This record gives sequence, C-alpha cells and structure tokens, in this order.
Amino acid sequence: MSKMHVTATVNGDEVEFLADPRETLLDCLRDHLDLTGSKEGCGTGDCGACSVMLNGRLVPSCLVLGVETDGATIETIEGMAPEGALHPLQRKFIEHAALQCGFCTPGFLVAAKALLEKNPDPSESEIRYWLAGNLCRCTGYDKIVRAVQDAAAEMRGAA
Amino acid sequence: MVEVNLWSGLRKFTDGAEVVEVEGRTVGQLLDGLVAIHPGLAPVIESGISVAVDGEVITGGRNTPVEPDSEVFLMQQIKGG
Amino acid sequence: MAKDEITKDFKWIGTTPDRPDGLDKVTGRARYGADFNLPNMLYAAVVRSPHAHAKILKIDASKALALKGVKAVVTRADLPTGLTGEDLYLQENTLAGEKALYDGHAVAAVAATSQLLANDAARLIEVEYEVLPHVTDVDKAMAKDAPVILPDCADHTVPEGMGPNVARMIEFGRGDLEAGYAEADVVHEQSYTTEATHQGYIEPHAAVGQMGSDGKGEMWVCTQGQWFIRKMCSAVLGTDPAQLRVTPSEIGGGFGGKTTIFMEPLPLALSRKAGGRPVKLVMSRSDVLRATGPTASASMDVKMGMKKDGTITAAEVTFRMQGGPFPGASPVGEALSCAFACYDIPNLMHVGYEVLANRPKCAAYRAPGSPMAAYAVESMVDELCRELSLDPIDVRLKNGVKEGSRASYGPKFKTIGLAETLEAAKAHPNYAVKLGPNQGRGVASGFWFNHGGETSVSLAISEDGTAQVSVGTPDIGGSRASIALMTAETLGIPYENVRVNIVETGALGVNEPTHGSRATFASGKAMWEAANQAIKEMCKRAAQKWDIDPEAVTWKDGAAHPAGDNAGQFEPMSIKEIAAEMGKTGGPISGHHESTPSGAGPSFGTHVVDVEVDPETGRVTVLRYLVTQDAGRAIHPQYVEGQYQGGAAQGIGWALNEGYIYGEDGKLQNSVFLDYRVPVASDLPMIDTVIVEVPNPGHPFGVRGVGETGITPPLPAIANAIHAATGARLRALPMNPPAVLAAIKAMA
Amino acid sequence: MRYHAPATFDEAVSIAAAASGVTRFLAGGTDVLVQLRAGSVTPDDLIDLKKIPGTHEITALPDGGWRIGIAVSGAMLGAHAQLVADWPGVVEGMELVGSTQVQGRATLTGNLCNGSPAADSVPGLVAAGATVTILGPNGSREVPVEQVPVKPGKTVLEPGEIITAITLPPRGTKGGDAYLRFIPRTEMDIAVVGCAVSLTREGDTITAARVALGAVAPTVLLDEACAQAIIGTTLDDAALDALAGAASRAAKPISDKRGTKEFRVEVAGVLARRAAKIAYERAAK
Repeated sequence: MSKMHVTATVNGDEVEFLADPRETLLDCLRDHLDLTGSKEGCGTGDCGACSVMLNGRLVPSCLVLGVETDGATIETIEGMAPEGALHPLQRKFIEHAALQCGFCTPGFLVAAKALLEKNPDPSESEIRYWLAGNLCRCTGYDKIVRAVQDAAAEMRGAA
Repeated sequence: MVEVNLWSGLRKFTDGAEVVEVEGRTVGQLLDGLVAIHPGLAPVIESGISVAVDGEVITGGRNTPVEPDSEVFLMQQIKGG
Repeated sequence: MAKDEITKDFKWIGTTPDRPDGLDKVTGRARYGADFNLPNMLYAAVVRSPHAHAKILKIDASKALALKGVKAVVTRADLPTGLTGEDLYLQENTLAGEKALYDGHAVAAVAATSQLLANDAARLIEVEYEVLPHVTDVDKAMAKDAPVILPDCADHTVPEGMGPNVARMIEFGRGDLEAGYAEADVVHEQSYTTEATHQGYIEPHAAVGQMGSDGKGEMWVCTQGQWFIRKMCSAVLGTDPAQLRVTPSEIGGGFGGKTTIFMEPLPLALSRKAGGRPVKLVMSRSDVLRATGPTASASMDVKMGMKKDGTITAAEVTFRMQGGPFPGASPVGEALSCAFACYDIPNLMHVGYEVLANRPKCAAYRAPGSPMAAYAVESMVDELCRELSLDPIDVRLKNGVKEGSRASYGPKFKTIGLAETLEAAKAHPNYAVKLGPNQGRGVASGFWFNHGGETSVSLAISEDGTAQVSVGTPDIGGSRASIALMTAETLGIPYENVRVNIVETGALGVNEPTHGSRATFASGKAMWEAANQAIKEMCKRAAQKWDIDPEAVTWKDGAAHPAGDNAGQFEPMSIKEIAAEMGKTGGPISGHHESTPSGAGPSFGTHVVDVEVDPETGRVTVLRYLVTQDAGRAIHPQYVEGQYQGGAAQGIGWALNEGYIYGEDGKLQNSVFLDYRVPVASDLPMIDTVIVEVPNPGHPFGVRGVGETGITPPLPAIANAIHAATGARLRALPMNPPAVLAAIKAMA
Repeated sequence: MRYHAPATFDEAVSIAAAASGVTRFLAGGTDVLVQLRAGSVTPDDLIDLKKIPGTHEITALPDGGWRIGIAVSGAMLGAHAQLVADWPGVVEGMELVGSTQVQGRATLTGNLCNGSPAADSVPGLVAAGATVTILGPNGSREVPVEQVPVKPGKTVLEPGEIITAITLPPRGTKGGDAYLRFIPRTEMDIAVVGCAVSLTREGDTITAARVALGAVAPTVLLDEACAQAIIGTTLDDAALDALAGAASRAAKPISDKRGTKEFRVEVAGVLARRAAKIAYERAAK
C-alpha cells in the first residue's frame, strides 16, 4: 500500500511525514515524528491518554487518521513547556502529587489546558465532567482535580 | 523441641495432629524435621508455604533462627499485588 | 528494633517535596514500555484463539510467511519441551500447546518490518480448531460433570470424588464452631459472589526484545519486576537467566498485573528466529483484557454467630475461586487468610477450593483475595450489626485484633493499628454528617499482610558528596521519592542531592518485583543498611584523618563528628569534604545490602462511605468517601494519600460497575474500556483520607506497606451503604443499576 | 486501503460508485477508526467527506429551521448558542456521545449512519422531526431520520449513497425538547436506555409532542402512544403515569452486556417521565 505525504504544523514546527492511510495520528506522532509523549491506552477513544489539540480542538489522536491532518495544526504534550518553563498545570500536577505512574498524565494535561482556555474558573463538577474521558487508574482523581483547580486559580491571578 | 502449628487441612498427613514437636534451631531444620516425622507433608512444603515465627511471616528464609519457645505456624503462601 | 528506638524527629521524612521523576512525567519525556525503539527493529503481532476451549489441529503460517517483510513466525513448536509446574503453565500461557484454554489465548506470533504488516500477517495465519465444551463460571466449573480443562489437575489436598477442575483444597481453623454458635444470640449464613475484575492499568503491556542464537538477550519492558521477567522468560525459552539483561521502562500502572509474564517471551522468541533482530510487541487494550491476568471470580459462603453485645463467637467461610485454566493462580489461600484477619474470634473454620475455568490465567491484583473475602465477611458483620442494632464501628472495635491477638491465620500480631483506624473513622466529621432520603452510610475494615521479599540495593557517594541509590523495585507510585527522602534522612544530606535509579538486572543482585506493598518498606530498609555501611566508611576516613579510633567518630547532619570530648577536638568533616578526597583516602565509598527482609508489618484500614441510590433506576452515587489506614510512618504523605485514594477508587469500580462478562459462547464480551467500566472522574467525589501512624517496629523508620489494603474495604462498605439507603442487601458484585433496581423491586 | 478526500459531494458519490470493495465514509471517524483498529472492518476505499466545503457549517434557514453540515462535531454543535436555544435536546443528545475528546470528532451524521439502536444523538433528532438529505448516483432525496436506521448496523442508504446534510424544522414558539439516557457511569458509556421528548405548549397545555426511545428495540422508536399520552394534558401526574406506562409498553428490548430487558423496560418509563418534564419546562421559556 502506498503511503501519502503529509505536511502539518506540530508544536509550532512544520513537519513532514509519510503515512499509510491506516495509521492514526497517534501512530504518526509516535512512530514517524518520535513524539512519544502521547500514549495509547485503548485505541478506541475511551481513555484520553492520546489527547492532542487538532486545529484548536481537543481530540483523541487515536481516532484521527494521520493522512487527514495534511495542513493541520497540532499541539501535543511536548509543546506544553516550549522554552523549558513548565505550564502552571504541569507545575501543579507535580506539587499536588497528581500523578502516580504518570502514563495518563500527558493526556490529562493537554485536556486540562483545553478546559482552562475555554473556562478559566471551572467548578469541581465541570472539571470532573470535562476530564471524564481521561482515565486514571492510580490516583482516584482527587489530586488531579485539586491540581487543576489550583492551576486555574494561579492563572486567573496572573491574568 | 519447638512446637510447630499446622493448618487443619494438614492433619491427614500427621495422624490427626495439629501441633507437631520438632527438633531444630532454624526454620529449615524444622521443616526438614517435620518431613522426617511425617513424610506426607513433603509435597506441601515443596509446593511453597509461608512460615510465621513469633508473628513474623517468613517467605523464604530457611536460615531464620528459631528458639525453643518460639511460636511457629505453617501458613498458606502469600503473594502480593 | 524496639519501639522506643524509632525516632520521631525527622528532617526529611514526612515532608512532601516534588517527586524526582515529576518533570519527566509532566513533559512526556518519561519513557514507558512502548516508547522505546531500536535500529533494525521488527514489529510483532499475536494470533489469539477465538474459542474458550478448543483443540488446535493445525497451524498454517505459509501465507503469512510468503508476505514480503515477514521475518518470523513462532508457535509452541518453537519452545522447548519438558517443563513442569509453574514454568510449564507460564509456557502454556505464552503460547497454547495442544489446546487453547480461553478466549484470547495466544496461539502464534509473527514479526515483520512494520506493525501494519505484522497485523496483516497475523490475519493470514490459519489455525484449525476443534471446539470443545467450555466452562467459565466458578460454580459450574466445580461440578463433577464439568468439561475437563487440564486432566489430573488436582494436587494432594483434593479429596476423592470432587469435580475434575478442583485443583486444590485448603482447610484451616481453630476452636469449636458448634460451641461458638451455641453461645451466640444470632447466627446468620449467607452466600456471596464477586465477578472477575482487571487491574485496568492504563499502559498496555509492551516490550522490545532481542536475542541471538547464542541465547544472549536484551529486553526493555514495562514490568513491576525485571528479575521475574528474566527468570520467567528464560524458563519459557529454555535459556540462562544470567544471559538475559532486562531493563524496566517507566511503568504505566500494574497493581499486581505486571508481576508475571504474558507475551514477554514472544519478542525474544521471534528475535531468536529472525536472526537476532530486535522485536517490539505492544498489546492492544482488548488483548490486555482478554489475555493478561485479571483477578479471580469468587463464590463464597459465610456463617457467623454474634452475641447481643456484639461479640463474635464463631465464624466460618467456604470460598470457591477460579484462577483461570492453570493451578496455583487463584488467590484463594490469601482470601482465606484475610477473611477474618480483622477479628479476634475464638472459633473459626476456613475452607477453600481452587477451581480451573476457561478464563485467562489470574495474576495478582492489589491485596489478592482480600477484597472478595472482605465483601463476604464484612457484609455479614454488617448484617448482624443491623439485626442487633449495633454501631458497626463499635462492633469492630469490640472484636478487632490488636497487639498480641492471635490472627485468624495462626500467629500472634505484633504492633498493629486497626483500632486506631476505627477511632479515626469515628472521630471524622464524615461519620457525623446527617443523611437525607435514599442515602445510606456503610462501614468496613480491611487488611493486608505486606511483604518483604528478596531485595538488593546499592548506594554510592559521588565525588561531590551527593548520593546515588540503585534499587530494583520499579517506581509505580512515587517510590523514588520515598526512597530519596529516607536516603536524605539517613545520610543527613538534602533530598535534592540524592538520585534514585531503578536499574536493570545486570546492575544488582536479584530483586522481587514491586509487589506486596514492599518497595518503600524493603528497598527502603535495604537502602538504610547500605547507607549505614557508607556512613561507617566515611567515619573511618575521618578517623584516619584525625588519627583517632573509627569507633570514636559518629555521623550527624551529613558530617563526621568526634563522638565526644574524649575523642578529641575536631571540626566536623562534611560528606562533601570526605567525598572530595575519597580517591586518595582509600577509594570509592559505597554501600550495598542484600537480604530477604523480615518485619513487614500489616496495614489495617477502615472506610466510611455515604451513597445515594436513585430508587427508580438503581443508580448509586458516591456522595463522600473516607479512608483511614495505618501507614506505620508516612514517608511522603501525599503519595501515601494517593495510595489510599487510588485503592478506594479501584474498589468503588469493582463494587459498582466493573466485571468480566462472558457470553454463552465463552467469549469475553466487554474487552474495551467502553464496556469494561472503570470509574471516570465524574463518578467519584473527593476521597478524604486520614493517615494513621502506628510505627512498624520492623522498619528503621516505622514504615508499613500502604499500597494494597485500600482496595479491600470498598466492596463491602458500599454494599453496606446501599443496604442502609434502600434496605436491599446486594450479595453479588457488581452492584450495577440493573442489580440494585432488581433488589429494590424484590423487596416490594 | 485507499484514502480519498473529495472536494464535492458529487465527486464523493462517483468515487463510491466506482469502488468495488468495502467502502466507508469518514465524517467524524469515531466508529470507522475503532473498527479499523480492531481489524473488524478494513475498507478498501475510505472517503473523507470533511474536506467538502460547507460540511462544517451550521446554517440558519429562512423558515427558522437549521441545516447542519455532516462534519459538524459535537463540540461545534454545543458551542452554537442559537441552535442550543432552539433544540437543546438535540444538542444534549449529541454531547453525550463519548468524551470531551470524542466530542471534538464525532458527528450527528456519523452517529446516525453507524446504525446503532443505542446511538445517543438519534432519539433527539427523531423527536425533533429532523430529516436528512441523501445524495446518490440517482440523485437526491429527503428522508425522515426515523427511517434511516433499518436494523442494527444497517441504514436505508444504498451503496454509493451519502447523507449530505441534516435539517431541523423550525422550532417555533413555546416548543421544548429534552433527551435523557441511562448509563451505569456518569459518562463514557452508550445508552442502556434513551428517551427524547419534543413538545409544544399553548399556555399549560401540550398541543403537540413526539417521543423517541433509544436502545429498547432494533432501531430508535418514534412512539405515537407516548405522544398521545401527553398531548392535550398539562403534564399532570396522570399524564406522566400514562406516558411512563406507554414508554415501558413500547420498549421491546433485549438483555445484553449493557443491561437487562426488565431494567430497560422499567427505566424507559422513568426516563420518559423525566425528559417530558424538562421539555415541558423548556417550552415555557
């Protein structure tokens, strides 16, 4: 099967890769662009570990084909601390011990960032429902919710 | 002599005894002594058991010392998650 | 160690600094099992049985091998013969032999130059089956006329006349049951069932393996225990463990499910057949649910007698558990030993049966066996408390074990903290919240033994006085942080000056996995021994410089000091000064320790949950949740809380919605996260915690393992709360809405 | 697998007409990619409709109705304030499909074409009286949504036919709709039972109603008896009881891994009652 040429903007950089039409965006990020921060936990859009921003919208990259993203703008976890300075969410996740094994963490961070861009002051319930598509099996979510609340408060203060 | 407490399922190998007096200064010696007295226990001990000495559950240590007045229990082997 | 020797004045222990691996894990840099690639690497796919039980008549891989880019196919014929016992079962589970024993059982594997090609090739491997009758239900598997899964599976414990799938029988007890029941005012007897659940770690199993024709190999793998991987893969492949070097990746959750092998020998076997090219194999979620190691399903009978004042006079259980198609995998022994571990009961009997079934080979899952046992026993205690109108915490305090109590499984307990967790629960504001209509409160306690296990640690002082610690227990929930804190405390240096490395099998002696809640306990204890060796050496170097007796030097706050005025007047010599000169004063300074440490103190916990039940739909909403548990000593309290909260969340999932669903055809019907329903963020409230600290005398800092106990009480606590809210008693898990609604309707 | 990204619907139809093997269309992709991943369906030709101009648009029609492009995601639907004000039940049905992430991908058309009786967005469309425009080699036709699913996994679409848009009728004044579903968790499930109610009030009296039930039959049901139970009433207790009874009677479910038959019958009535109350309140605004 012939591969297709794809040009996209990933974390601000223009990238090119060859994708088999059957490969997902997640496959392409991980295998062709060596961006392994996005994880595959299910491959069916049920766990959120592969969350990325595609043209400004939060999507599961396992449910997007690589070939669909020609011309698209993509942001992944690797683009969250571009100059090395952590995003407030990243700092608060560490401070609040909002991760144990850390496998779901990139997906949570990308999803939580999308939430705070849309809603800078979410309630606990809004955080929980927004993040319902991000499974975490270690933490019971308590510390994750607190980290998002704290990051939101800090970002509101800074704004 | 040390008193070794068995679980009741083992009685069929020990002529009904739940407590067996064995000579030994280590866990390993006790286990060997048990098998010498009641050979039927050999497969049980070989297939893996835990031993509690004075309340301490010992999984591997045949060399763990045992005092004559130590409280010794044979237990089901415990695995963890 | 005597209790009064355990100090309480710590500089680092009990603080909550950032975890050492935090930055890697929030930036996507941390490398997990599937994040690793090697040059010239091949990709593997596995062919799995679509049948629950079938004879394998023929495997024809010729079409797959004809595809350009397909480099190797392995079947059972490529593995050595003559294995016995657990090694044989591991091999049989890696690749089916004469029969496929469950839906998803691996039958063949293929390696090719791309993942897509490997997947295509796997579909071209033709397997001819003769489908056999199957059994997946534990009670049906017990029957005498059940399909035979493994001929002659019964060991010496099984009496004559049992069904063909009963592999083991366990029996232990004490006292006089009949006399005990005669003393009781109420005697109840009930049966309970639990369905199999999966650990549900978010990271699927993944490995890259490489092995030459000389049997020398390398492996990168997500695992709780790299030495177990080494030993088990070597056994399955017939190679030497010392010739296989296993490097653990970061691990995306395990909960016991990554303490053994499933597909891990396959990349090695494929590599060996493909001329030594490295091979990567990553499981799909569906593979994980179908063909890794869930916990057992259980069918349990409980009988208990209680006096009007709440005294439990006698109790007995009979547990039947299936652990998949091989003996030795079910946690029935652990379940029996945990069943009454919270109670001091004079008259007890435990009977257990391990049963084979056409389901995946069970693995450990967080406090294996204890949650099912607690569901049965703690529900029964609640039934009796309600009948006698007694407060459930008071009854547990009255009967609860304490130091010196004889455990239900035999020996006497040393220092333990069950009563303290009960008191903490009773004193917590949650226990006083007034409940509204359709709301109810449930209480339950739980127990786990904790474990020492084979442990090797080495510690080295760097030239600048910082320290590196090499441990063999993968960091699954923050153990780098806890071990670094204990190292800083022991050496008297800043936390930031310690680096804890999780090392490969070539770098240390044997270690058991991170299981049995042992990482902080056992690796921490071994680190302490190793650090003290290094300290002794540093004191020696200072003594040499001061020209005094080494015994006259003590270590305090990261420096050597003269032990007293008689030792001489010298300025303290810091670790930095000593380290800077170590090359000239006798060489590198390090310490190491290898042992199977004893002294792992059990951890008890008590949970209090409030639920609201929608009487029209049976939906259970968890309103508030409290965990009180004895940590012995919380080294990094945030990660202790994390263990409590995570355990509670997994238990809530098990109680309410998780469970394997097998069809009449013996196939798993819910092998995706859409239908295998783990709790999502919006399903749970904040989970309140109280860290009780009754120091464990078996550890230099008083540590008890904290990982496992927390999953034990939620199952019965929620059942008890649902009963309080509705009057309906749910004696089968999961207590999902159809089950709860049916129970409510059955009362009307 | 060949991937096509046609620029017009006509081009898409001609690609499909020329294809001889398994053909799938890509709107949101949340079902197609799962099947692809599982290896259960690997199309020979995959036709991505998202690059066709207009497919991402929500258009207000002159008569007060709405046209929804086939690539409009759930997230876009939920962000459209006017559409939400008119048809909150339709939008909430779509917003229940999958996670926030899936909402960035999944579409009404895709959910409909998947042909699942449990599809969350379909009862709302049926209750609303929505129609779809179908384009095929033989031209275009307009079909009510309730006629699109034929049986589980099968729709009225002939080979080579595609849906080009969904049309919602004018809401008018004093109308309201609502969709409720039952799932065991709070999120991330497919309906065990779903119920949508759309109604119109004059004062306190219901003058028109459509009630649709999901996951209780091989296709989403539009039930006339349910509607009759509340038309002409003020949705008093007697009407609600009648509605619940009618919904439970209409339900002809099976027992499966998501729920038992008895549970579904019972809860169909519970949800109908609750959804009707919400729709009734919304119609007053």
